[in-house]
Amino acid sequence: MPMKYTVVVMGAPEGSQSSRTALAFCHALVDQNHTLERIFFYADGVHNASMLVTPPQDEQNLPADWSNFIQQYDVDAVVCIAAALRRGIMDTDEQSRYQKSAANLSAAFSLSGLGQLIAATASSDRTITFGA
Amino acid sequence: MPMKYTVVVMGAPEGSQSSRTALAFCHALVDQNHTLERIFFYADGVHNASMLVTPPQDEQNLPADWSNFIQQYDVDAVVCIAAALRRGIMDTDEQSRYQKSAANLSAAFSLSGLGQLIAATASSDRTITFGA
Amino acid sequence: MSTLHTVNKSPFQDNSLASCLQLCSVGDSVLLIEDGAYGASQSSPCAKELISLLNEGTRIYVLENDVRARGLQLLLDGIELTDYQGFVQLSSTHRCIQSWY
Amino acid sequence: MSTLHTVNKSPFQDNSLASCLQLCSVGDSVLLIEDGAYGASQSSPCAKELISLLNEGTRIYVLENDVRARGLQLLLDGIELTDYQGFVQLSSTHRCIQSWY
Amino acid sequence: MSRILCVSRHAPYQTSHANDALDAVLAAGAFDQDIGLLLIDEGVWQLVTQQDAPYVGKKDLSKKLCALALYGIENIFVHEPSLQGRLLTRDSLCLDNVQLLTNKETRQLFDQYEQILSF
Amino acid sequence: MSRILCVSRHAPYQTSHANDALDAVLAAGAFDQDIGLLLIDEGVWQLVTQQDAPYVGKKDLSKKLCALALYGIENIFVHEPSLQGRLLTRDSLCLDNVQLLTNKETRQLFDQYEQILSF
Repeated sequence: MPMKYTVVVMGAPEGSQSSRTALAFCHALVDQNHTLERIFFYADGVHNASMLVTPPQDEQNLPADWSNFIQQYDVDAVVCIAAALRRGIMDTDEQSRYQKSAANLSAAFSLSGLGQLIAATASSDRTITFGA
Repeated sequence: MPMKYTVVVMGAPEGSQSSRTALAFCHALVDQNHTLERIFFYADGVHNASMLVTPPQDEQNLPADWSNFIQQYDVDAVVCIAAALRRGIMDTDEQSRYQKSAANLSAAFSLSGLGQLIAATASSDRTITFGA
Repeated sequence: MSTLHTVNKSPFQDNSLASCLQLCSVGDSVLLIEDGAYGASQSSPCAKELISLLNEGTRIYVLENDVRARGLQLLLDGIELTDYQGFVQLSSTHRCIQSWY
Repeated sequence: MSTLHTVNKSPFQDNSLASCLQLCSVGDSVLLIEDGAYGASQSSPCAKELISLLNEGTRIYVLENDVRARGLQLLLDGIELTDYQGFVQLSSTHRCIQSWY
Repeated sequence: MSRILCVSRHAPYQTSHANDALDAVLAAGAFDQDIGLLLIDEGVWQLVTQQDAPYVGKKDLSKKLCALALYGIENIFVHEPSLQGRLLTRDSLCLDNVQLLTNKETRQLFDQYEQILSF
Repeated sequence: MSRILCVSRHAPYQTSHANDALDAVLAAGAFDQDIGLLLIDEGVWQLVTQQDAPYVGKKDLSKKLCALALYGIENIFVHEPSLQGRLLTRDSLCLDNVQLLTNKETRQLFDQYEQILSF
């Protein structure tokens, strides 16, 4: 029976394996026709939304793979705005607000508050946290 | 007796306490007239060099504090270039090289290779790692 | 209904698996992932507790990708290998998922 | 000459302190920092090993900032409080610094 | 059956996990969601009185914990064996409206919630 | 007295510590620095044969470990009690030119180096 899932990603693309596990899990979710209500990037997970991550060419580019997955399956991918700002991830709106010289949020992701995590969890059948 | 120190910072400003401990240690080092041969930012420590980190206004801004410390005491602050690129930290040179839309390395820091860690350690009296 | 417990830390280094096993109810399942896979080794510091739960009928799984990546050979008898598809199935057949990390 | 060992993980969760104490030589010192400060508590899982090393003359320190931040009250007898200035002095009076994390 | 249980297993200042968990609980409260908080393992250190986080350049987490009641969050559970292993007693905690749970009661708690957020 | 000892205490794939340590050792080798590598605690998992890291989307760390000899890095030490606790034997390691050390020998090793890089 297809179910609605909320997936919480807490690990950075580098320095923890958990973002990679989360992405593999999400691929298997859609393979089995489950629905992704939302992917919520929290804590160090916000680094998956950086457009500047540049691993060596012969290695997996996890932020690029997340972006492709999100766009291919039209998933709602929300990055916790408070966690992101603390870690140097921002979009052009926040760039203007804080008068910074650059923005680095990939287009596949949007910044929003923790309410988006709670709302997704409340309307999902399953919630799973990928901790780091 | 004043000594030459190499300090290795492995923790991000958010999500670990170790960058904070490292900075307090460096302040105490200069208080006691020791010399900082080099501070080397490695692993998640590279995030201390992000100019986009924006914590809430009533909280400590650790990357800003690092920048101030480095400039005030004219310390050589090197960010491991391979670790930085994997984590989405780059200067304008790397931005051009990889055709990215932004750069986010603070001016107080420079990107370089692991040789800078080895050379500093080899010519220091003490090396200390702040792990995360 | 029951809970799926995932553990991603090695019990040689971290207490997550020990805590998890202590709070695993009858009918719950445990899935070892990432460095948690070391917990499935015959040398596991939690071997006794794992064997005891297996004997009570608790299903203990380990993610095959993590076992193969790490070259782990000797796993405790009764621990089942699964893949990411199996991980999703486990998550759908248990009501809650508690991640120990 | 000797080694200064720093430990920044809680022994209630992580094996770093246990490993460190096992490899601490006579003349070495141990400094507990960050969550390592919990290891100085009277309830420390490594209390026995710490007391034994203290009795052999090993100096065990804990960073006072970390103790106060965490509200730790009951520390093991013989463990000495120090501050960041003391941390620097310890690093200069020992030849090597090994960080357990 | 209640909706969301937040499980918080980490000490307050080394990582952001403890603070992240409290922020999630507060957000649930603000959305009038039925949420419970379980403090277990290193998470029980969050309850210690007389924390003074400015000593490590941070804000006191125990204050945020005490603010939960103001936001109508009343289901705060503490794993009693985790307290006992750390020689912490109910009297030494910064909150008194907590429910101490045995291992058995903690297992039952997991069965009373529909979703878990793990920290 | 030798100059730099790199202490590597973490398993290969969950974090970047193990890889970061090897890169530092290789850099020291490239600069003709006298460097030793000590694998201890979870770090001994790096030596397991038949690792197949592409299963988790990574490159095999054991190959990098085997490359150390090519770069003239010969002082590779392994804490034997860490091996024994994991039921690993010398025969089951992907490197054979390692020196197994007891606790006592490991303590002595720390005294033989001037600087430590800790991972």
